[in-house]
Amino acid sequence: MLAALLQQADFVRPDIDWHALAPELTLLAVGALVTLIDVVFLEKGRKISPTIAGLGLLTVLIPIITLAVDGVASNPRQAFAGSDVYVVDGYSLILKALFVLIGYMVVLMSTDYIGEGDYWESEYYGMLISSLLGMVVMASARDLITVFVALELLSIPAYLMATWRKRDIRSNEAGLKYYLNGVFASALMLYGMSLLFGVTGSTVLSEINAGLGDGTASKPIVSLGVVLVIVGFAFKVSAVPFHLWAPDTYEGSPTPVAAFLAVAAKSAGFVALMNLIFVGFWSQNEIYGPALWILAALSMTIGNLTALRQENLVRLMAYSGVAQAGFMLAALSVAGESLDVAQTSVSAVVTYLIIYAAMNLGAFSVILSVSRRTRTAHIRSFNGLFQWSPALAIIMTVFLASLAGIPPMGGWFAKFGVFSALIEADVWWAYVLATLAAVNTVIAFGYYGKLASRMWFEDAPTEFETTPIRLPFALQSALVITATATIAFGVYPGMITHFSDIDVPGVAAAVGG
Amino acid sequence: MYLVQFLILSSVLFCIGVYGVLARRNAVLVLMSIELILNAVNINLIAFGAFNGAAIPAEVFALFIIAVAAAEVGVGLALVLTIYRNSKNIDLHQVDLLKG
Amino acid sequence: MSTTYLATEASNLAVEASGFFLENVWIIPAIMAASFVVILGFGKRMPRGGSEVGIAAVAVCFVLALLTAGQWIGQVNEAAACTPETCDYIVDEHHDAEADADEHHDEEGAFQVDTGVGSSDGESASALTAFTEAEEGSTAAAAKAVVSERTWWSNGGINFTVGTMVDGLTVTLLVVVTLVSLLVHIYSTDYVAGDRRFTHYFGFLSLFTAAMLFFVTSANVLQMIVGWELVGVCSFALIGHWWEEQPNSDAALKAFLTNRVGDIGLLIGMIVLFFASDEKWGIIEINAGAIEGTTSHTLLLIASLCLLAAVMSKSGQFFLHTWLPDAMAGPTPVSALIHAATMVVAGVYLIARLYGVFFHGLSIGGSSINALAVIGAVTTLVGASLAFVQDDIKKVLAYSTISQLGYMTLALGVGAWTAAVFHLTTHALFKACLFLGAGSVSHAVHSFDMKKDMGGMRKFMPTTYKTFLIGSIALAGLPPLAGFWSKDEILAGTGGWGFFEGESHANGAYTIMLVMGMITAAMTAAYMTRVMYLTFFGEFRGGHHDDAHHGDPHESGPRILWPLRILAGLAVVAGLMNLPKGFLGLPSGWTLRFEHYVEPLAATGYFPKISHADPSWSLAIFSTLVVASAVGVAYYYYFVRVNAQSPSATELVNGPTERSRLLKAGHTMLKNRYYLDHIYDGGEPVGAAGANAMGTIFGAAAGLTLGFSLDNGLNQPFWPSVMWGVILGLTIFTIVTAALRTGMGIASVVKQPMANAANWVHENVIDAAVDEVGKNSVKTADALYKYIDQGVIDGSVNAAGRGSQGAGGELRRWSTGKVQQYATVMFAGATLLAGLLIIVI
Amino acid sequence: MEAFLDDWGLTLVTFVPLVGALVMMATPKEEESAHKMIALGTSLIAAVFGVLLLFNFDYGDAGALQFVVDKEWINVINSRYIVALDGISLPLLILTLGVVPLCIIYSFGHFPEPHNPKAFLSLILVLETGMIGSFIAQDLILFFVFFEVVLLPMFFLIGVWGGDDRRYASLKFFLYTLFGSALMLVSFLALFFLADGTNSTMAGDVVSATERTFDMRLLSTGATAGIARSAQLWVFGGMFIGFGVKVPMFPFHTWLPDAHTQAPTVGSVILAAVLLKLGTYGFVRIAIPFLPEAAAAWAPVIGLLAVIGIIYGALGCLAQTDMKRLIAFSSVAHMGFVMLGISTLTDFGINAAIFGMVAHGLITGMLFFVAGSMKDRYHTLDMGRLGGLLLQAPKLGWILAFAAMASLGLPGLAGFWGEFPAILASYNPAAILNESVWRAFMVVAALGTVLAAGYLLWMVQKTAFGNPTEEFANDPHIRDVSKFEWISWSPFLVLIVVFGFYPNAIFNLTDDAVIGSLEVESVVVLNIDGDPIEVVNANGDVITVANSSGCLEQEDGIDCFNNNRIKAERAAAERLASLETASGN
Repeated sequence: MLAALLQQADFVRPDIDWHALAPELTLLAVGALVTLIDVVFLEKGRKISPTIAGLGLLTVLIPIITLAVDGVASNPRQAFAGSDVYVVDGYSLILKALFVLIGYMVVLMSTDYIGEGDYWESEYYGMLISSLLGMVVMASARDLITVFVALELLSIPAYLMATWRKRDIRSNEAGLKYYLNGVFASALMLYGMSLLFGVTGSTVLSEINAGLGDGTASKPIVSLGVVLVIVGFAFKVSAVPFHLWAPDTYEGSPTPVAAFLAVAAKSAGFVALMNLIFVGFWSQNEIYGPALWILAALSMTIGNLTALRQENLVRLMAYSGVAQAGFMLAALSVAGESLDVAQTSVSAVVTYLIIYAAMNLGAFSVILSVSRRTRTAHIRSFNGLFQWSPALAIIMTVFLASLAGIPPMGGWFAKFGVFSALIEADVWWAYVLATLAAVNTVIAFGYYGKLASRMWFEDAPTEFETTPIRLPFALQSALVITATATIAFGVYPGMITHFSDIDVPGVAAAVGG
Repeated sequence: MYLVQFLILSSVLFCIGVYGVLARRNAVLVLMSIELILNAVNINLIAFGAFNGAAIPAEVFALFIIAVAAAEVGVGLALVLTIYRNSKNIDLHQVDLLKG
Repeated sequence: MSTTYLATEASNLAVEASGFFLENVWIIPAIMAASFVVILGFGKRMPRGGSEVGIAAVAVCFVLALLTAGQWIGQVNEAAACTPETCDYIVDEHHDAEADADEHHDEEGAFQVDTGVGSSDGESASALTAFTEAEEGSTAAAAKAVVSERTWWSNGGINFTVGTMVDGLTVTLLVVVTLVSLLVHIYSTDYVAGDRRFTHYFGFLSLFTAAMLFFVTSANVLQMIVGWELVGVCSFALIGHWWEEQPNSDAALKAFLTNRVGDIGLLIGMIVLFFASDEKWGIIEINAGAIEGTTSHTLLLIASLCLLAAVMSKSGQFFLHTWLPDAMAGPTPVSALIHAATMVVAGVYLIARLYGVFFHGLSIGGSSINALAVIGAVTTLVGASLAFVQDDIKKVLAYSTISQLGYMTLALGVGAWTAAVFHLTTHALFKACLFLGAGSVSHAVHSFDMKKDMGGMRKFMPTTYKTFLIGSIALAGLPPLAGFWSKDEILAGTGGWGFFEGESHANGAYTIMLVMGMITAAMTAAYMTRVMYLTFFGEFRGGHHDDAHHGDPHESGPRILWPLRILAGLAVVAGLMNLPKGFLGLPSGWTLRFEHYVEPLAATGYFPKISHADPSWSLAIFSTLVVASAVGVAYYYYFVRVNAQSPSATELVNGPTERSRLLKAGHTMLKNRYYLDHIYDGGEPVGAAGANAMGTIFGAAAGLTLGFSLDNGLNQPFWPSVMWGVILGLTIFTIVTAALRTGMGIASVVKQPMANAANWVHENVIDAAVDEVGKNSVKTADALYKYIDQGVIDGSVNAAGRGSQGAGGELRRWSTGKVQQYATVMFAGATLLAGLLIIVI
Repeated sequence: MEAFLDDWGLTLVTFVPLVGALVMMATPKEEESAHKMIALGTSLIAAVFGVLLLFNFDYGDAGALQFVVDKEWINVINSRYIVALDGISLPLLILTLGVVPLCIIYSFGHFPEPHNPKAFLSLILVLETGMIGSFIAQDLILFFVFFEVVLLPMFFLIGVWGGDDRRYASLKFFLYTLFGSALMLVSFLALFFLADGTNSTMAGDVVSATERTFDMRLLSTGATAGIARSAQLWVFGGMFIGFGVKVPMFPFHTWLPDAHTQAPTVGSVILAAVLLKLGTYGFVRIAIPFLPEAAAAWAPVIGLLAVIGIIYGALGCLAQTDMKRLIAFSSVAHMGFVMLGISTLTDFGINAAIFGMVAHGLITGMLFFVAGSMKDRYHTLDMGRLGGLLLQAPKLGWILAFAAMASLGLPGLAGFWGEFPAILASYNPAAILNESVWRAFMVVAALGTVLAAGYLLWMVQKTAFGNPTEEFANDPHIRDVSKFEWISWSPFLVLIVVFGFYPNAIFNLTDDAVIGSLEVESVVVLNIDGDPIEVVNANGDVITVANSSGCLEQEDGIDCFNNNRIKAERAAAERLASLETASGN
């Protein structure tokens, strides 16, 4: 039956480049292993599942490294011979590595949180790894179907992780909000995809680009399609006005999950957006350019302004994340001006993602650490932190400074890249956006600085014990790693640019080299 | 048969779905409305595929959507159930502890 | 550094002067500076609190100054005996010795400026002609100033030098300053003995002397600025010596700030000169440029007017003189040294030093009126009239000083250069004598109030009395004491007497100045008679404090009396230094010695060609008669009438001003010092500064504006002209306001008595006009700070912050927590975005 | 030793304090004396290296960059670790190296609440690294990084150890500066993309002269020649705000009084002595040499704001009742003189400005020290309540009076040489500027000197003269200058006098460097085909004409210009022509 069907479809299985797929397969295996451990060892497996998950994630780096050594950066590989559906190149590889490392950091952050909270562990890590798998796939996805599948693969486990504290109604609410908004956004995106498929007759992004570029397609439909697809991912990166779920979800979900959503899910959204822009919509600059410009301007401004008045640190970080996403969108909004600018903005966004991951995970780690004592994420709980836990205060200051973009912490270089792309574009709207971005860095310091001044300038609160906080090893490691990375990236940005200075995905092929 | 007839059908479905998502207070009805949107997408895809001579990718895409939608609804119902267990209520307007 | 300052006229004949002391005169101020450092550092640990260091230093300086003077006289004599064959001389063309000069300069810091030496062998013929054609009466070659310079700082590739310039004027001041300073030092050891800040006092005396000497030996105007400001600070510190009392520190502040107002003029004037003379600071270069005519006349005029503002403040010329009487808050020896003999003549010295600039800038020659002469004449009259009504003996002397400084300015204004410098010298001697005498008296009675606490002092203090009497006669200008000779020269120098007697060879015909000078001479004689009577005659009116330990006043000790004796002696003989030409048939080697040695000749290139007025017997006799009759009237009034009418020996009768309404009004006005202080004072010194500043701003700005505009042919682009417009507009506003109010008030002025008028003018015209613009700069500042800075600028910044916070609060409400509203926003966003793009594209 | 200094001297000077800060972080908080010694020690080590550099500096060649280190840093944007020292940087570097140890010594005797020497001193050391780095960086991005590094430590110094309103003040300080520096960064980037490093006359001498460059050496020597005038104006505008906020120029000044008033004494001193100089240094080192044409267009604005600042700052002072706030406002006025000097665009004015920076650093720093010590003694700086300082603490009072005299520009003390030459320079601004305008500025600035005397003497009178108020008449806390105070103050006092008497100590250093920075280098003019036809110098004079084979005869032989060097475009020639026309008028 199946054979007959295949024959009817004239289907020949393409050659599969197993090496190119090795990271995904390894990740899959790790996920399976973690789930199996639970099945086999039951309660006894609880203790080791985070370790297995963590080690497993590090193992995934091995095929990534071998691929890098193999030179995919200069010589992209097609996972399925002759098809642009799934491509492993320098761009996707660095992002895969980033996702895996983010996953590892989240494992470090989660170990004690999940372990102490009497939650299911192996399922948690299983979900985490599934979601990561979706992201890793997303990095290489060059086809609407693959993009869709990757998106759902990364989203569905995330909905569940957000609801992980299932007896806590706030966590339930967080998950529900994320879920409903998420599926609605997916549905809109799918509608857009269907339109794009309709006008081009293909689901492969490079072919869509060709189809859109030949000028035969109906402009309004193309515009609607492109916008709806962008909206789908703008939701993922929590760009204004598609950001409202983020603060609620982050606040309600377990803090490590919030960090995961804020960093990994957002990065995945950007990866998808870049895939679409540089491969699928490259010829449609007049559509995605203004759309992203508007989203960027709104996200930066509204994200920062709203953050000024937040009293819950997680919500504050959520709005801060909205604003940071606005910065990255700003770089993307001018990417279509020329290939040079595209090059700069891809580098800028990837650099931004890496630095953002380090500093944001770090900030969430500190919040997690402090709330271990205070049991709240209210901004007041940070009062006088410098007096009673100076190390945490200093580390948090590093992250805040980095988020605000103050050298020598990494954040400055991230913002620098964005400015650099905007100015290289050399068009007036880019300069306007650059000025707006400059103003926004100032507004942003309004709340970062206020938090810093709470930690340093205020007296310690009295409602809980103010002795130095002792942290479990995993959390300590997370803090040290993120802080070191944040400072090192800022002092010697060459560390990142070595990796992030990659070719624009697919464009070379799309514009004919 | 014209393509536009299918497109009109799908857009009507889409609109109904969107209305349902935005207006119904019952979480389960919202889930169903989302299914309507997804079905609008499927109709679009199949119709475009048929008229463009690209039937196979269209059908594959539609199949994936159906499968994934099933998984999504499963998760969705699970979430609704949990909420119901904790608050005895699935009115979405009551779910607003987190805000501001 | 090129040195093409020597004029090109055929009569240029100058001799290089040299000599150890002339070249190394920097040692003198350096010794005093070192003395200051030593006193400050170790004075308190010394047996006599550091005074011994100061005295020793200044004594050494005095000796050095005398040696320098001697050497200079030798140089001048040598030059005078010089013929083209026997000595080096210069016939200066626009010689191209610049390279030569640079070489000199690079080789060693100290070099002779006369770079043309020996470079003109081929032109001896013309030199010979020049020699014979040299000015009548002086076949002598000119001795050139000795200049030694070193690099001080460099900027924009230009090296600026620091150095000394010594010529007759310099050595005069060197001797005067060190002499008076030495005497004051000695005097002070007694006068301020036991003061809690004895050491500080001597430290500042040393610093002042150093600064003053630095000022007079300056080779360039930049150094002059430095010295000028430094003496100002020392004056500030010494006026405020007893700063525990608010009035003293107020007086100090007032002095300093008033001087600062003048300093605006100094800075701008010097800057204008610097650029006008092709980026040169050197006094010689600047003067030479002005004399040769290479410097733009407009710029010279602007510069001299600006500098005049500085002179007005430093040398107490009307209307910036008000600080000087207040400065009497300082210890009396300080008043003698700083506020009579030396610092206050800095302005006069400045004009004398830059005479080329003033002479040509203000076109002194061949005229009958100019700013300098007018300011001088007005000052001299105002000062003398105000001296009449003072009860405080020091204030009388202070106003007298103002008056005499006006005399000097007047002299410079009419071209009588030597007369001015000569008067400066003699005045320093007799006025120091008078001040120290007043100090001696007050030391005895612990007061300065002549009416309340003095009287009959000649019995208690015979030596002080005698010296004071000599000083008074010298000041009054009765022959043969010093004041007579110098005053007479000034009066002759006005050229105004030529009106009666024909050609006088003066620079112009300044008849008005002559008249005003004459009136002043009479008034001077009269008020000094008054002082003599009130202080030394009649019965002793003091002692009512009934301090047991004071008892009767007694004569001061030797450290006070010897300086008095010396100064009195000098006041007697100093006039003989410059006997008029042909006086009693004396040979030329006996007359005009001061002029001969002090006044530079035009041949040096840095001094303008001025004419010298012929002395006049008739004028001398007339002025002596005027003075004598003034003395006589005053004597009759005080010694005869007042003495007779006084109800008791220790109580004075009311003066005529108490009885005649008109006289009383005048008296009131004088008592109020023409109300000038009220205009300046906003109640406190800062207010004074503010009002002064505002008044000066508009004057200066308008003047400068006009000047610059003219210089630029009024060819202004748009926005500078807007600025000018604003400045001019404000000026005009001021003037119009004043005029309107004056107009409205004319009627009442006619009706009302003088005093009310004066008061009215004060309140409604000057005060209103000046104050309406900047009544009180503190108030302006307060308003500016409150409304503009904190209100507008800071306010807008804070408002931006508050606005952001507010927006944040508003935006926060978007997040309602209702999931479907989120979805609605999302869908609306998507629709709007898509709709927008569909429509646009 | 010399080779070592050449390679490592500047790097060590910069980072030794940072190392000290790290060591302190590793040391337990309780070891207070150890912290004090480490802080003082490291800052002294840095100072010793500074002195070594001072001795090894080639004064004959003060206009050239010395001790150059040029290493790779961020390759992807051609940003390099380039540090070097010339006559402009040296005085400011030494000022910084001197001020910091003195501040540390001072702090030993006056730890502000809430104490914590560990944090306080390590922040100062971090601050030192940032300040030094800014003065020696020769790469725009490196400069930017160091420029920003100073922000956070100062933010915390004010915020933790400051006065009652410290949170507001510190945040305000930070936000202002951040705003300026964000725009400044945008301008730097615009330069990066618009300029062409290979156009520079130094292109041959620099290791990697790429088209897009942040290398300040290239950007100041012709790399910016091809930028369109309108773009230059915008770029300059961005830098103007960035540096102007830091200076601070009117109307960006309102952060300063708050920051100064609230900051702890040492913070105020460092802020006044060094931090404000970063802004003016930026103008002198970056904005003007890079974009001379735009500078000429902006100069009237700079000059106008400068004189407004002079008068405005002075009037602001007169309105104050708090002594520290008064001194803070006086900074606005004094920096106005510095900016006035800069606005003339002449070597004369800019030299004056640099002198003014150093002088203001010493004098206002000294005033803040005194104010801080008075606050320690009286616990208030309300001038209405003070008085009679000279009676209770005569030495302190005399030092106050001395510093006030220096601040009001008394000749013979350092302040004069910043003020007077600036006024002088504005009589005769650069040829392309309208001299009437600057002469008007000159008059207003001269007026400012009177007001300066007014408010400073008023302050001295209120605080030092008279008799002590009853409140403090018998207060035993009011003692005279202490040991720590003497040690930390005497260098300030001595230098104020030394520079006053011998200004050449600084002018001599800066003069060559400033002249060099203002020179428009000669430019090769090409014909339409891109062949060189002649070389034109800064005055628009033709130096060399190409011979028939297209070769230019240069001093060092015939140069046929290989293609790499033929980069100068017609725009450059036109620009020179326009400059020539402008200066011709």
